[in-house]
Amino acid sequence: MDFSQFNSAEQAHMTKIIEKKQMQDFLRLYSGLVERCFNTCCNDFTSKALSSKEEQCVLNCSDKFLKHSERVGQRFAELNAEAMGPPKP
Amino acid sequence: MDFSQFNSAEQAHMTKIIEKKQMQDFLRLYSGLVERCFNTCCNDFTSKALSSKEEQCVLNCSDKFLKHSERVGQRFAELNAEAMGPPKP
Amino acid sequence: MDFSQFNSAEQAHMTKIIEKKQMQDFLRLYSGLVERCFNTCCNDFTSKALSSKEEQCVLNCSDKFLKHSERVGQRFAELNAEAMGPPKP
Amino acid sequence: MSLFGRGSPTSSGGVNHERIEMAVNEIDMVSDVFNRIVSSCHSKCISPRYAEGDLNKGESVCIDRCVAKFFEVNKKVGEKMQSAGANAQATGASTFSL
Amino acid sequence: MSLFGRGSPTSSGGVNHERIEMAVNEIDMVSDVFNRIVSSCHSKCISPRYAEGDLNKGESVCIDRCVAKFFEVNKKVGEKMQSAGANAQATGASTFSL
Amino acid sequence: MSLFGRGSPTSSGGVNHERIEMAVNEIDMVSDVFNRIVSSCHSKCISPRYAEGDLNKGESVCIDRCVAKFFEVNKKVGEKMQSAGANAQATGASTFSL
Repeated sequence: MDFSQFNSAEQAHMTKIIEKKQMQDFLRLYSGLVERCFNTCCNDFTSKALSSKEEQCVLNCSDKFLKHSERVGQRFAELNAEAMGPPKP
Repeated sequence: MDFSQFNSAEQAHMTKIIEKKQMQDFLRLYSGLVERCFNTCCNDFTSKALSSKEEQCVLNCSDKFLKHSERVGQRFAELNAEAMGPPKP
Repeated sequence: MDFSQFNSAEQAHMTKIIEKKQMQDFLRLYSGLVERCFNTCCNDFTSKALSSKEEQCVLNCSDKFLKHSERVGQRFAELNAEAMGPPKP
Repeated sequence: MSLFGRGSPTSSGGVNHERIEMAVNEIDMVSDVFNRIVSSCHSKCISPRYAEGDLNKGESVCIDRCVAKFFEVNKKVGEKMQSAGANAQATGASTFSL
Repeated sequence: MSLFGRGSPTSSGGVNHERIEMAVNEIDMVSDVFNRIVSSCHSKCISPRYAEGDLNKGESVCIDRCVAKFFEVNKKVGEKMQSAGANAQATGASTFSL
Repeated sequence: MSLFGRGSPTSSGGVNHERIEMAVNEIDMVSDVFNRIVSSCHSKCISPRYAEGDLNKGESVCIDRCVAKFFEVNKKVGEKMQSAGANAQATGASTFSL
């Protein structure tokens, strides 16, 4: 996104809004990850304890999810920059 | 919804809130449509380009989705008006 | 959650925020329940009227959903209190 | 689709913030329900083949009935909740403590 | 991924609230799209077996193509909506009346 | 379920807005997690037949274990994220540029 036409007061305002939004996005990413990995990995409710198999699945699942969203983030940033066109000189 | 008991300051306030909400709803409708049509129409990731078959599916899907939500909107407005009862004379 | 370090102005502020959040959560619970029970119980669209079988299903479904979320709430509160540790003397 | 009473019109001239907040809650609720109907009735009525962009006759009739039935379910659940409402709200309350 | 024109830079010095609101709308939109891509491409590309924590070669390539294809779809739909936009917005508007 | 440290109690008398914002974030988080547990454990434990409105014994026991297990998973993932946290946040940051 290009905020170069914004004055400094507006830029400061946007920075705060973006920081807040990033925190919220991070939290949503986090709880979405927990939900997704729980739903995929936990299917046995004869015990409330996490089995070692379930735990390994959860660890791999969250590892993979973070790497996945990191990679999506990279491609997304590239394609978004492309769509916005080259910066003005 | 009936805001006839609101004073003019309150009505002005509500108008702004509703306009903002409509913009947000429109954006959510839009990205929900993209997500839904992508998920239904795109299942081949041996290429990053949209095949002509996928493109046709996406165009039909979004066409249909817009007509669908328009029709839901009409029925919704009618039933909502009914539920609210006849307007006061 | 522990707000004991908050001063009285902050506690008053938080009380209002929490009340608002609870109302929003209740509304989301409500419409989520309607959606879930509609999707599970209603599969016949040869008529717009709710059949007696569908109606019974919806009533049981919402009954069960409320009892379910009440029970989840109890366990959640216990486990959350545990995770927060014993209150300071 | 109204769970809320209208606040008594005590304030005059300025903006009654409580009344505004209740109206905003009601708008959020209506909008949330609308979005859920769009999604549910799409799943129930629209064939995912997408051979054409128009709604066919069967889909159109299905949508009309689907929306009406969703309203019926909403009403039934609303009646049920209004009696059980206090409990449910208390449950939510137990999540936080001040 | 821009549906909005930039507001003309009429105000100087203070904060142009309309311009801020449009920017916030744009940010919300980008963030919403990003989250939907994460979710869709996870379903399309990541095997739910979780035998290891790294992305394998096939998954990585799939993600790259999936994100690109999602952008393509977004663009196609955006073009379509820009012509039909007024209608769709009017539909949303019919939900409320003042 | 706490990812956040408590801000040091520097301000006195007035409202420390940073502290409030962190508390609101924490509340949003707890509420979000609660809603996800309700949904996940409903899918895992409640039979969609709805022959009666009461939870049966099996469903009740399943809910208790399901909530406990979700907390376990939340804890495991939280520990993992706390080390990887900086990265993940940086990823989110790359979506926007100012």
